[in-house]
Amino acid sequence: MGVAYKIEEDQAQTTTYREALFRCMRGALADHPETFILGQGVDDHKGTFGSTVGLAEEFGAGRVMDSPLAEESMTGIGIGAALNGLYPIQTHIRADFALLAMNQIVNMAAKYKYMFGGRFEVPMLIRMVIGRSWGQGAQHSQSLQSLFAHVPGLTVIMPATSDSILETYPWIIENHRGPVISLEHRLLYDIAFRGDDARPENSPLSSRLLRRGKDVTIVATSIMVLEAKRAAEHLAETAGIEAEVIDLHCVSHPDRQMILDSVARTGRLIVADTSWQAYGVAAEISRIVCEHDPSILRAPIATLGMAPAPCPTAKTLEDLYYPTLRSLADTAARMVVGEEDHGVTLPEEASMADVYKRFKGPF
Amino acid sequence: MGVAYKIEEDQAQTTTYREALFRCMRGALADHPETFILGQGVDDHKGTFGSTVGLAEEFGAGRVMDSPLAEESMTGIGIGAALNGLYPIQTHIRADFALLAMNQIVNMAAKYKYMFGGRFEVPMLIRMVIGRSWGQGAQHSQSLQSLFAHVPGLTVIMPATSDSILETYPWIIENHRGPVISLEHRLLYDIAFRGDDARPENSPLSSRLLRRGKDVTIVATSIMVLEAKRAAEHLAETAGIEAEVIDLHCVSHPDRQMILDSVARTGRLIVADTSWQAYGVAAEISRIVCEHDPSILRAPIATLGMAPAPCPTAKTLEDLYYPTLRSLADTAARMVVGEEDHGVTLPEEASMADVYKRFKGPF
Amino acid sequence: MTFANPHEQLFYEALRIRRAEERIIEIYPTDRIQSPVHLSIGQEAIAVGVCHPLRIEDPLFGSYRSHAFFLAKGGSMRSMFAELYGKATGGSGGKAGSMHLTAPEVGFMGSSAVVASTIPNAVGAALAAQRRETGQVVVTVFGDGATEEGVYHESLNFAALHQLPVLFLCENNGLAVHSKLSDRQAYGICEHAATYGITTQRCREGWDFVRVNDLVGQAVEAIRRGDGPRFIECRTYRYQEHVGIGCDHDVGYRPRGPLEAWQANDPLLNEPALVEAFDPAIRDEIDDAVQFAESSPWPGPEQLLADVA
Amino acid sequence: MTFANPHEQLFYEALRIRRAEERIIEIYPTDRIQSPVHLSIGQEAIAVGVCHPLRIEDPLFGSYRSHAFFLAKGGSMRSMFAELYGKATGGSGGKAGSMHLTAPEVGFMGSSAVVASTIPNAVGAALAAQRRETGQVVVTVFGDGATEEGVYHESLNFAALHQLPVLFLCENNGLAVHSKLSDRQAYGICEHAATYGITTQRCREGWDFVRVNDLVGQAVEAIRRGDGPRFIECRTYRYQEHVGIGCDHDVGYRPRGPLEAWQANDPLLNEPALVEAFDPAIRDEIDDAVQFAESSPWPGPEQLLADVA
Ligand SMILES: Cc1ncc(C[n+]2csc(CCOP(=O)(O)OP(=O)(O)O)c2C)c(N)n1
Ligand SMILES: Cc1ncc(C[n+]2csc(CCOP(=O)(O)OP(=O)(O)O)c2C)c(N)n1
Ligand SMILES: [Mg+2]
Ligand SMILES: [Mg+2]
Repeated sequence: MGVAYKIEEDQAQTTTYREALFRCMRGALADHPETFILGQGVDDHKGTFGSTVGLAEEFGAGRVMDSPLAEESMTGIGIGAALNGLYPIQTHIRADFALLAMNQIVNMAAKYKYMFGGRFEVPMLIRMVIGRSWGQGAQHSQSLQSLFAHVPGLTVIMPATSDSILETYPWIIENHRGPVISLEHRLLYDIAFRGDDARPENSPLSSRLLRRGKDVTIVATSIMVLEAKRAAEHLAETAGIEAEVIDLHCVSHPDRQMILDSVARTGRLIVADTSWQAYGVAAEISRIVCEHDPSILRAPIATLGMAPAPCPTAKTLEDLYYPTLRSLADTAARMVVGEEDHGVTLPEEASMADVYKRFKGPF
Repeated sequence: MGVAYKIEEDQAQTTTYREALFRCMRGALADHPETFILGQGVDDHKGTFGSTVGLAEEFGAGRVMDSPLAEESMTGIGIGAALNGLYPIQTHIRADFALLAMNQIVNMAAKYKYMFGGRFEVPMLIRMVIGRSWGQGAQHSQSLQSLFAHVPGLTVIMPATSDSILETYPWIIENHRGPVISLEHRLLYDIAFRGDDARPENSPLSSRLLRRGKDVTIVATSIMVLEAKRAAEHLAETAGIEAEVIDLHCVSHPDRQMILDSVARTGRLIVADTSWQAYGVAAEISRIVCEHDPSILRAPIATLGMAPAPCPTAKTLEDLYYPTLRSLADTAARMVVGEEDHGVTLPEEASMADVYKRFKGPF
Repeated sequence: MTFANPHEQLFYEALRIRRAEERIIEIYPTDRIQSPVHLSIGQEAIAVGVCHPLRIEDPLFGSYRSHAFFLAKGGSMRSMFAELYGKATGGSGGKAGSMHLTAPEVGFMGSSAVVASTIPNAVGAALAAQRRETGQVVVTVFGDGATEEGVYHESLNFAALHQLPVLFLCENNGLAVHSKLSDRQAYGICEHAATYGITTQRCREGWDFVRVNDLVGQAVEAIRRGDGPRFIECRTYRYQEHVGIGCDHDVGYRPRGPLEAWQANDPLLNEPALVEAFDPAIRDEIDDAVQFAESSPWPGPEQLLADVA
Repeated sequence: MTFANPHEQLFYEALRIRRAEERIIEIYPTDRIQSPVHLSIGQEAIAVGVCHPLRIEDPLFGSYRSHAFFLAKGGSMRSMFAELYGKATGGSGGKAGSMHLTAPEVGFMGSSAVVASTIPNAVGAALAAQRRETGQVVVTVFGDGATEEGVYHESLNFAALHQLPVLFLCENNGLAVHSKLSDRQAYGICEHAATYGITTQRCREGWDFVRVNDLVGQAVEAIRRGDGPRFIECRTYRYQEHVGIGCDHDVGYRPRGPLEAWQANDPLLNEPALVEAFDPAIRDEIDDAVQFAESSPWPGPEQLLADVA
């Protein structure tokens, strides 16, 4: 069987993240009879933000199953179904709710293969949506990749573009025999991508070098990849600063060599992540560099992530809570110029801020 | 009210970790009528490995409550009780079981104060025991500090000695108005401590500089603090290598300045932790150094933790799975001498290995 | 405001809630309320019927759908609108929004956006009430969907085991988002709860605030006497969409018939004289609250990291 | 081995389990089994009564207390002892120990040291069986304590909702570690399970493998016919301490009376002729298995990072 869906050859054509998800969900059901989707509301008219809409009608309620409100058992049921020949695709409309399933994810899914000496496999895909903006608040906004990536046995990805999804999901479903957790960003759903990013050479479960640059390396995750690309373009145009941009993508299994090579070239590192920084992605990237050779860093690294607090709902606070295109560009300029007062014109927030502003729910 | 229990003035006297825990539990009940202990088997004849034994008889079933097997609700009940005037002390005989309570810990306890603009406080202590050795296996051996320390709103400690407990627990119960998670190490319970470590100057919720040394800094957690001290003494005696040892203790709020000052002096850093390394303590310490000034590192850092796998039960594999006194001393010697072939005599495993060997359960 | 009888008083309270939510609907398109809202329009009678028999110091825990209970328990209209606007004068200083209303000064303890997650908190508060002999009755309000979560089972068991002073109040609107109850539950809510040894009662006339008030009043009295936990399931009907301000009887997941049947019983739609009598005062209160919210300051940057640990 | 009747066959199976665990008790002080063991001595009749009516391909999920079910389902004695010894020839290559026995070749799927955590896995396997029309009946075995966990409620609901081919088998020994059932549960296990619309049966004579076998046989047949899930609660009695090899009727949490009453009914203690007839063959099998375990190699270092993801 070939990969179910390929990126459109026509580069001019664009695909939204939502469309990419939908095509992968549909492709999984069409091409792999053992797959089924299990999640709250996957069969309703909104269809998990459009990513499963109409699929219950097309493939039947047995393939696209609404679930009770019961995250722990749904995950456990997914595991059991995987052990007996099915391939479950599970959905959490907010990653926050997956905290109710931590026992099944960490104690069971992550360990079933190893604990029994390789006698079982638990192939499954767990989709979790990261909420942001417009008053999501403390319990609808968490970006929990670090909790999962800490645990051996789990593969954790954060698709940043439609391409990432189209390359990775069908590949996982066809080739990967363990549990994969994918953190999708709610604010990416409406964004259309041109699909001209470099494709990973081997397994899509690794990192992606998206832009070459000699001055600073930006390692980013999820929606921060977009900000990093925009910041890099802005800095190149306005100040001749060339940032190298790496989409970490597989946060549990980053491409260490790609990161180290890049930092060795640029000497400067910024990590831009969607979560808190303590014990987070910036920490892990720092470890990779420090264990290898900290002398490749010509300056302290800079890190961007959520403020160290639960997420507040007031717009004024939410705006301070998240890193932005502007703070990222500012950080990079400061680092490369070497002064607080770097003189580089900062971008207006326009583009992405517009995206965030347009987001008004529903969840 | 003063601190309920002080460290014995008589330095010759020793106190086991278990005794320290017991004294703190008893002290909490005796001195603070609002406290109560809630956990599985806290009132039985084994009394949570001896730390609560006899307390139900002394203080009554209402103060020392056995709980059903229901981790999520027990945590939620603790939170609710805290909101209405009690101080709950909760126990998990294995940290692994706390994964069932992640929603209440992360979505509720950690956020209740901030989410409601400071109008509530959730003072509570959640004790979790880390299992190790003698076939505990994949689900009775996890050391989950990083999962909790990633989340703002939680204070996470890992007492490494009897002193740590005696200094910290009464202080927390008396002074700290938020949720604290304490990871106790099962293999420390039987170890007697002399109680001559330096005491933290202000709040006990910080790190401890346990040993001065000019050659290498070892930042350690929990039982690895003991290994670090033993390794340091061995290296000093046999090779004149002087290691500085920092007990990280409060992994959610480490003393950054203490770590940075130490590494600035020694130029070399080893992090020895009880868990997996990805997104773990070594990662977080690396971030602290990298964000401040990576040039204080004269060599790549070395990190010790569990192998990146679930924990196997076979003794031969378990021995490889965990870092040891020997691997720690070896790492330090290699780093300071600067060669693989460092010529330093390594310690026999005798002392701690004996402790581990003597451990035969029960859980 | 004085009332001729309990019916009028409860009517007033319910109307006050409906008008407040209708005002939210009006304001929403301006994007000044940047917060997902779960409206209780159609369900107000339960909130007022439940809260009326309670004392101020009786703690009540709610969910993301809590405007009604917040107001019925005595939360201030100004506090609520300011919180919806994300202003510093909101009940949670603008950090909470619609899904996390609170008013501890009147015993409205907290509301969580994670389904079922405040149920054990209420049980814990009841444990504290019992231990500290405060005389409080604690109330936990949750939807039919919440009963599917494991923590619900654990919470019923613990409350029954220790005979805690807690009232479990299930607002059964037959839906969880767009999913029908029969597609989610194999058990009968009351039959199931009764197996924990908890006295359960079902109220099919969830529009009838007086009936809810009477049922709850008796239950609360029993609980306060020390009879242990009680369980009440109220059937009700949500008029608007699950989240947001729209109607959604046209999108295919539910028919209009039951809506019309429910509305035919809804006192707020069928007693125009009372509506006319009460509307002016209510409008004034809401105008004032909106004005207050509009003119209140945003929380300052110093709030970002305040009150974390 | 041929048997005169089902009683003899089941007796043999049960005795085989008891002798195996008694051998564990003998070996334990030598520290060659470095693994926490939860013995089923006293409870064997359930395992053999449950497994006998099952087909090899019927998946069964157990807990940390699974020696009995592992053997009854057809797991190999050698595989078990080698696993207890942590040897490469163990069922899980020495990575699992006593708490995580498995034998997928005979449908013994997995066993978890986290209470109740395999219950939803069994329900999921039943979902797969239904969807794939494999004709399998899935069995989940759990203790009385496991029914207190939230996931149990969720699992019963889902299985009943979708009428899945799964047998819920509760081994009720009245204890969770040292805690009495009445200190933990406000509900009756069968009454509670019945509210999910699941046909439940209680077996008070958990020592009687023939009775268990008959009950389970009927239930399995019904399930295989497509009648949906079934629930059986078997009363039973644990002779040894919760974990470890000792007896603990002297430490104060439980009286000796019920032990003696149970033992008076225990066929393995009351039919010396059968014991005498069967012991030699059983001893040979166990000797062989222990010898196998002793002489098997340890897993090599390459196993440390094998089979992680
Ligand atoms: C643990 C969890 N799972 C899923 C959701 C998403 N969600 C929000 S409301 C809701 C439906 C709840 O239904 P019910 O309890 O009946 O309350 P209602 O909205 O009908 O008042 C769901 C599934 C959530 N917030 N929390
Ligand atoms: C989730 C979880 N909580 C607590 C424990 C500790 N524990 C191990 S066995 C046990 C008792 C289980 O009782 P029951 O389900 O009746 O089974 P039994 O041991 O009696 O066979 C407990 C509390 C655990 N292993 N997992
Ligand atoms: Mg509902
Ligand atoms: Mg039991």
